[in-house]
Amino acid sequence: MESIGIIVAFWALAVTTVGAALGVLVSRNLLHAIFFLITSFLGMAGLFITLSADFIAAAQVLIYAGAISVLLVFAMMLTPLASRDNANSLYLAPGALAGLGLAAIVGFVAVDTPWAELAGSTLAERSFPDTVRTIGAQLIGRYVLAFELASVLLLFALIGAVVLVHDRAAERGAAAAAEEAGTGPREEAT
Amino acid sequence: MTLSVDLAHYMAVSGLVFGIGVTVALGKRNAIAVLMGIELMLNAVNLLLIAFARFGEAFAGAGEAIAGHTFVVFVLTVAAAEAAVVLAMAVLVYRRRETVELDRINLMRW
Amino acid sequence: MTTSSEPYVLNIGPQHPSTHGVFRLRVAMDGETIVDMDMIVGYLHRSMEKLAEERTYTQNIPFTDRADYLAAMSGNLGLCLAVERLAGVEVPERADYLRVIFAELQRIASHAMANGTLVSDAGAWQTPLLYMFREREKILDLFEMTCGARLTTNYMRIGGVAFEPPPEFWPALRELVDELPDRIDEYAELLTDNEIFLARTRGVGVISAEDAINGSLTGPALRGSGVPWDLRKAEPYAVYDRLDFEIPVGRRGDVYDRFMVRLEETKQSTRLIRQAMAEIPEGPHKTQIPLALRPEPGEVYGRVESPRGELGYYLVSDGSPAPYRFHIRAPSLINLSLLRALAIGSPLPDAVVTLGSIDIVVGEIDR
Amino acid sequence: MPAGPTQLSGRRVAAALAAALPSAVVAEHDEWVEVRPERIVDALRWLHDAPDFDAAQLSNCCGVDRHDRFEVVYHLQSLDLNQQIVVKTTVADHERPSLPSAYAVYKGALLQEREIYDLMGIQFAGHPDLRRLFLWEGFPGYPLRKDFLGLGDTTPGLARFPFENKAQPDRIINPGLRPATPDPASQEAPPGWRGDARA
Amino acid sequence: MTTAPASPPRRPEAPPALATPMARQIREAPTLRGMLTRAPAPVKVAGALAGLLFFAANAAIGYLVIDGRLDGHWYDFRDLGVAVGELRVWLDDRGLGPWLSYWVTALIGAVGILSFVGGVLLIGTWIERRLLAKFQIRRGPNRVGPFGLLQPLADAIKLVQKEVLIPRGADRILFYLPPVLVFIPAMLAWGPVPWAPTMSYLDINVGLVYVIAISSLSVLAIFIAGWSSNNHYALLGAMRTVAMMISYEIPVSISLLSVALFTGSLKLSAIVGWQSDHTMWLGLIMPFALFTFFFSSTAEINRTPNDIAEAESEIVAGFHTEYSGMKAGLFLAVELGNALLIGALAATFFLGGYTFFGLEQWIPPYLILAVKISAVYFLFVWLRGTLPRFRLDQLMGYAWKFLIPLSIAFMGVSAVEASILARVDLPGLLLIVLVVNAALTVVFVRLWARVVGYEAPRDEVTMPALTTSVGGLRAAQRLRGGAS
Repeated sequence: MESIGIIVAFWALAVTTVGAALGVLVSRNLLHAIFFLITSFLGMAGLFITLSADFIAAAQVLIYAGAISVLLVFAMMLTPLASRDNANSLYLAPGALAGLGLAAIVGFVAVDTPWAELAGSTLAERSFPDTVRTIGAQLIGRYVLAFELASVLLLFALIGAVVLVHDRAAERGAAAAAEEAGTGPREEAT
Repeated sequence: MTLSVDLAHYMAVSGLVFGIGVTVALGKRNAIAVLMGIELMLNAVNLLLIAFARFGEAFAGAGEAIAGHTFVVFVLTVAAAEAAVVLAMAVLVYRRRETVELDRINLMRW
Repeated sequence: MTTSSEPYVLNIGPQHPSTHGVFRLRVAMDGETIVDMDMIVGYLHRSMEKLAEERTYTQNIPFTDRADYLAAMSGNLGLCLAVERLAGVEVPERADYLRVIFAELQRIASHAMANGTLVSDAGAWQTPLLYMFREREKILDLFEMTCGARLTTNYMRIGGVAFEPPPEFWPALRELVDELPDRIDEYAELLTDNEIFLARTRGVGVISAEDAINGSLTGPALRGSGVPWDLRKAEPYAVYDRLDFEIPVGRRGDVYDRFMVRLEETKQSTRLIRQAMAEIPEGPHKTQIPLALRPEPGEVYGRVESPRGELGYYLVSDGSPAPYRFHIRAPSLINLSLLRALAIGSPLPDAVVTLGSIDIVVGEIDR
Repeated sequence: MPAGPTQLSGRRVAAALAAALPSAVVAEHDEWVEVRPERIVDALRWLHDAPDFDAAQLSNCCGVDRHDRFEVVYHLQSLDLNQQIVVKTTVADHERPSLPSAYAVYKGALLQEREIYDLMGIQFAGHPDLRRLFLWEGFPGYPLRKDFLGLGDTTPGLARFPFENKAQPDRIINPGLRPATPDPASQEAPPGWRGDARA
Repeated sequence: MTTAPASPPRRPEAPPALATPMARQIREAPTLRGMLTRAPAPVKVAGALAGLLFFAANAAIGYLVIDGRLDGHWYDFRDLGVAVGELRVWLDDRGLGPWLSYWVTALIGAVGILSFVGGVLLIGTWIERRLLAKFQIRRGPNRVGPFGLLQPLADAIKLVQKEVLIPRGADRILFYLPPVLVFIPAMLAWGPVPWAPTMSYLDINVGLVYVIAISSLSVLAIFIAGWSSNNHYALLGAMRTVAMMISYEIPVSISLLSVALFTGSLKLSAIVGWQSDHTMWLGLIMPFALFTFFFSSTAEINRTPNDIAEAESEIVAGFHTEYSGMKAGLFLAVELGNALLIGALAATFFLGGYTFFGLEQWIPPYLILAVKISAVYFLFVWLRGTLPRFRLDQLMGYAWKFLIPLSIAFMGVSAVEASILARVDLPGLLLIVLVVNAALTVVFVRLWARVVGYEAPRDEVTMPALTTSVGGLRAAQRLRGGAS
């Protein structure tokens, strides 16, 4: 769209997200990598906002930056003797090749496909729609089966995490994180 | 190019993040780093879903397009559950073998 | 919170809010629980026992102030009793009553300090401590009226006490004694039914009676674990045999019992002070002793019930004006004999509360 | 009479001890009973177990430097019978004094014997954790020994009241500390210290 | 017989020794009450007139607005949002492009929030210290400025000119970040809080989720602080904070979820509007949710009784042990700001926000909200001055075994009641729901306490036994037998 704000925001957020993701790749310290990852999550949430997906952005911040990153930190704390460096394995070169290939394919599709004819519209400036209600209605109505399956999956994840790490101390973190992740989809009940 | 942001830009960003995610997931030695790569890939997919939901309103009803958001919700759920289980497994493996490096975890008995 | 793989060493002290004084604990921790603990003292060591061998018995009285600087009167009293028994000095009756009054005042002040610091170790942000300081301040004002010093009251003398209290001392003491029981009930209702305080102190740092006796614990730490042992009744020293009071005895031996025993002992002390005020006779407050007191060669072990336990003085005289050997049996040090066994396996907050409930004074540990 | 009001007569204790443990009692006295150093633990254990002595608590334990020998004094307390027993023992060797530790009988001896070792240098054999208590490892000498300040072995306390004679005030010059006596039990952590246990 | 002399008895509080210069200074230090009472008469009259004028103007404007002769204009200072809206319209009319008006209004809102929070941070420490001093029969800061009002400023100056130490072996970059990072969530979360009907900076649809999400970010900054400062105390504090926040975000989310269930919206202004429409506080309808939110918030912002993350008697200062100078000052300021934020959120969600049963028509609603915030803040200070501290495992057990199950149960209850309220339209239904919820709260809590197996410790004998005979082990066994 022609409004400068969204464009500036998009470019800033895109650079932040991709740069932080690269930081995850190149940083030498695992903890630094985790914080780069969190930055990338937050930039991604900002991109969601530019796409007028407010609830998804909030859920992204809540679950990724709030829960999963803390889970990662916890896992790193629970493995104190493991190496804290972000070392590369032998598969770095093939992985980089595969990543570049995928990125190239997606980019090619993005550039090549005439979205203008298909979609016809670029970002039109308008206020946020009330997406929450719609998402909730869909979750309860049309995708209720998937919703139930997701809740069952969360339950299994909770139980599985607790059973796997059945240690008086470690149990706290994993179960907490699993339950924390569980609060995300519950928001749609509104 | 004109100063406008459309689907292609978002797709490009998502492709870049996905590629980096693939690289991290394949090229890192630490299980936690691998999980971080997987999370990056999931994020890229989320971005693509949201972008299509946003731009798809041109050729579909809003009720259809919002389905993208719903899918993202499911992706978030799955990601959270997966992270919990994977990290629990990482801690378990660490407790057995004092390491979380994947190419040292080479035998399947614990 | 970490897996049980790698204990790490935490240095608590010598500068730490909950080690009362310069007292260091090397604690090996596994997450929140304590795996091992080592006690490192001596930062305040002034080698009193060596210095005392070069000073006369009267000159040694100030050392007893500095040893247990929270219970200076009890320290003075212990040394004076020991020297009097060694040299056979007679003490006038009024001096005995004055000694009882001041020792019990000191006990109230010291117990107030101990309980207040214990509760603030449990996390109450200084409020109970300051409430208990209110009475302590008044008691210290009484000391200041009498002997000019608040903390290191060099008050007792061999053969009596140094000064006769001033006339305005008695009404002030009367007022204090009248208001003390209400204050103590105030603390009791502030803390004894507090769910959080109970949860923090119940069943924490339990010492069985057998361990307490065998570990040479004395004072509230011993009475808290159920052993009715109080030197004021076991071998009554000043005029304690003429005054009637009771020994509070805990039921479980946990931190809460030590706290309650101290709280109850303050009530008993008010009883004692009241009786002593009622029946204190007129008369001299001091007998004259030679400036250079030369006891017969011999040895004596005089002990009193200090607020922290059995405070003993083992004096060996060789006929010279200075003691040949001057040993202080410091309850604060000896009550720590079981600390390591208590701390191992308990979480860090419990260890902190347990240390606070044993009520150490580092000046007395190091001497 | 310097003896405490509840203190048992040393002669009675000595008689009982001699009856129970022959060749344990060296000398007896109105106030204390002196026990042979190598039998001290047996004597303490017997007094601890004997029902009519019931020395349940080691209320005080300290050492006295007698210039050529050390005396170690144990004040035992019976709480139930409310009586006090004083047991002494003499360590003849003044250079490397050693004594069996009473920790096996009384847990309360832990810190008191550490203090005696720190300040007087008496080695307590069998003590679980014999380290310097107040002073640091390798501190030169043992301060409570009479010859610590290099005063020679001829200063029984003060000769007279310090300021009786203004002409020659008594000043004690420290001629310097003797070199550090190597500590056989010189260690930073107590035995069984679990702090440095790397996985 | 005591030797009571002929001299008249004197109070022990004032022995001659207490007449020291310091004591006199403290006695003569100006206090707030003293200043107010000793003020000259014209000042009093002027102050009274000003207050009367203020309220009269409020009442007049409120009357005019309600009367309809005046729909909100810029001079309706009961709602500053109106003025900002007018300014925006005016700027748009000037045809300066949408940008200017957007940025101007955004800046006004941001500066407003920042100035409010900053000003309260300056005065808040003084208030807290004076209140604690009152609780602790002390006097508190009363030396700097009029009755110590400038004390926070002096502290800030002192902290600024202190040296900032970096411990050896610390991760320098990560060590510098946290004091700044903790500020960001603390400030962002103020966005959606509505101060008046149109006076809200960021009144988004998902305000509730936004608040939860933003508040879940501060844990990261705290963890960086603890991790990077290479100190066991700091690491312990960070671990405690992380574990506690993870555990206590769940009850907070669930309790706020029941709020959303009742009001049917995630928009904070809509939540406040629901409460003002029904002239009912949600805190009254769902007392357990209010309690859960409050208690969990104390855990999340490290206030007593849950300040185990910086328990000064165990781990010296927790995650900011190694921070010195203004960095530590920033941490303390953020702690205070979080307390205020929790006050604002609790007021908005549960205590009717800026409304007070129609009073908001007559006096500015933001004053009402400020009063509610300060009331909650006073509660925080009161707790800090009164209660001891929990232990970590006790706190965790409380969250997982007590708060979370009961919160879920009450969420179900409020879902049923919300559906009933949506279908049935009875005038007194809300009162019935209130009574039912109060009863249910008591019943559930008692039942669950029995299920969990909690017994009140005060049922046992706590007083020590009293005896007059000394003895040893046998006497102890005798006493124990007698006691039990």
